[in-house]
Amino acid sequence: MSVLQALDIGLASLVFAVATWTIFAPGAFAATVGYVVYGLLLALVWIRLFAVDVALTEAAIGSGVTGVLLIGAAARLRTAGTAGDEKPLSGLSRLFVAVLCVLVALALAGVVLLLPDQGPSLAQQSMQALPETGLGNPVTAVLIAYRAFDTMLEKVVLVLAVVGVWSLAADKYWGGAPGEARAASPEPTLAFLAQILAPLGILVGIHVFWVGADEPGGAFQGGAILAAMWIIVMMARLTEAPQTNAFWLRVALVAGSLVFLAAGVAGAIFAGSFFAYPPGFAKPVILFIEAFMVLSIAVTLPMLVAGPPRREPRQ
Amino acid sequence: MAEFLLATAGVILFTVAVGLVRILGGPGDADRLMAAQLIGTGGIGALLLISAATGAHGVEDVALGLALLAAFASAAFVNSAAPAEAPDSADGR
Amino acid sequence: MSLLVDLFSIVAIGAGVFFFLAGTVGLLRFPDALSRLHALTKADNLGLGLVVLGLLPRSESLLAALKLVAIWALVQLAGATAAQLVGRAVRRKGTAA
Amino acid sequence: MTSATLAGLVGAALVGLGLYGLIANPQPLRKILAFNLMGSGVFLVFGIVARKGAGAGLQADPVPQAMVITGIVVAFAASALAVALVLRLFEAAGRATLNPDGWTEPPGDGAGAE
Repeated sequence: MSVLQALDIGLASLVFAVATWTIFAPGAFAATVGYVVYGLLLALVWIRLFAVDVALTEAAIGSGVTGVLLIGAAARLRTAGTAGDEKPLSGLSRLFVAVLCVLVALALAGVVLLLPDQGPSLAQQSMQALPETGLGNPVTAVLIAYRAFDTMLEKVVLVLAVVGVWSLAADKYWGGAPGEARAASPEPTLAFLAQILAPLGILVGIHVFWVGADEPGGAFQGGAILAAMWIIVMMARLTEAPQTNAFWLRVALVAGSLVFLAAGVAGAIFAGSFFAYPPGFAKPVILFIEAFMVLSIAVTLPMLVAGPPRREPRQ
Repeated sequence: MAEFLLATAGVILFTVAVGLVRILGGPGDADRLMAAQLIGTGGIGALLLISAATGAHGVEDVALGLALLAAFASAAFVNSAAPAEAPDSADGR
Repeated sequence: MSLLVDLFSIVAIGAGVFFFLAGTVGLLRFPDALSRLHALTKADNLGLGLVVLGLLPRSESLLAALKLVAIWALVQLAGATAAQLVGRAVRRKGTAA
Repeated sequence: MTSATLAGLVGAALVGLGLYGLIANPQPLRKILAFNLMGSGVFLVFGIVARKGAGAGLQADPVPQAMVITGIVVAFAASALAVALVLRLFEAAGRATLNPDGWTEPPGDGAGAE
């Protein structure tokens, strides 16, 4: 057994152990921290699978932004579900559920083991068409060129999620800002962190977006890092969350989907089919779309974390 | 040399795992947050070592992203759990 | 030359691993949350710092080396801030945590 | 056994674990965590499919990778909506529990909840 194999087995058991902790931990907060740790470990697993783009997404969204969302919720819900409220399953039904889940896992494991060594692959086709897009990173090419329609709809899903979250607001708060009005004085340590982190993070976010054309990175990852920077600045209360009826905010939320859709329609008019990019101009068009996607993601994720409006709108 | 780098990555992950066993169980929430912090640092270290050994491309950006977000769990905890005013700052710190 | 670089890497990374170990031993042995926090920050500062130092001469380009240093600096910042925030949370609750 | 197969097996185990947590854990926040765990297990199975499709100079098939990337983002959006719903339930009913007997106030239209 080589060192690398030993490392893989160790990493896999660690991931499994932390996941088990997340499910069986005694308290909700403990479980949530377990989940954040688990997300970080997953980024390592994706590196071992040579999926660096995925690792970057997992690091930024799966562990970072999701961590803020879940830990914030767990801290707020600390007083919520006291043990007496819940009706835990009886021992027998627990056993039944456990057997069912083991069966599902075993079936899936069987499928994994039966996969052919060289599975069907679109890698060949992805690389063949890559020069036409002008890109160097095939994952970005899949996202913005080959399967552009999927990605566009996925942007729409993000907008719908924001609409869903906002619609949970009480009527009188509609259009107001999310989060409670709190004391003006920010936590000084947090403010210090945000002041140093934000400029660096914005730089890294734009860098990740820009190199995404040729190397691991791209609009999702760069946008997520920018989003995280806005989140930390809001958490440090260096800036207030914006009013949800602000025009600029709503434009920024839908800009990514709109520009994407417009590019698709333009393709139908000028290049012959929906989402066809004109030969020779593919890369500029793709970067143009991506820039607006970055903007939308950087605005959408913080709004999802901030939650529904909780203050009456100022006029 | 690659073997050495991978072995050290393994040792770091192992020590981190041992630390996790201790503090993920608490007793306090502060200990649990330390678990997130510990795995952040150890994970970045292991990540850099693994990428140096296997020659995976572009991994520095992943580590950079993780480093940027390393304090977010603690920040989110303080932000949601802190009382509205800060009685802490009154005692002259 | 390459032997020298390898030797440097081995010494620095080995020392870094030692500090990770020391941090974990501290986590296991120290009695209260604040001293455990103290042990944890050692792993942040010196452990990762020395690992990065050992990897520096192996980096492909100047930009990659700069990124390594930036990663270490960011972890320092995050570690210091998180330690402050967690320490305050512990103190606010008294000795219970 | 390759590292990809190992990751796929971990993914299968995670799906089982997450499914169990989703059914057996009564608290809604724990259910969200379990659901996310299940989702990431599915993503890992995608990861092994990508790794087995390596070719043309690539170490992994880019198409499953791109699907996982969009999947992670959509999973986050769904969790954010779910968390917002749980917090709203907490506000409206006084308790964050799916058991109506535990609610201290009847969940009204929400307009009066502070």
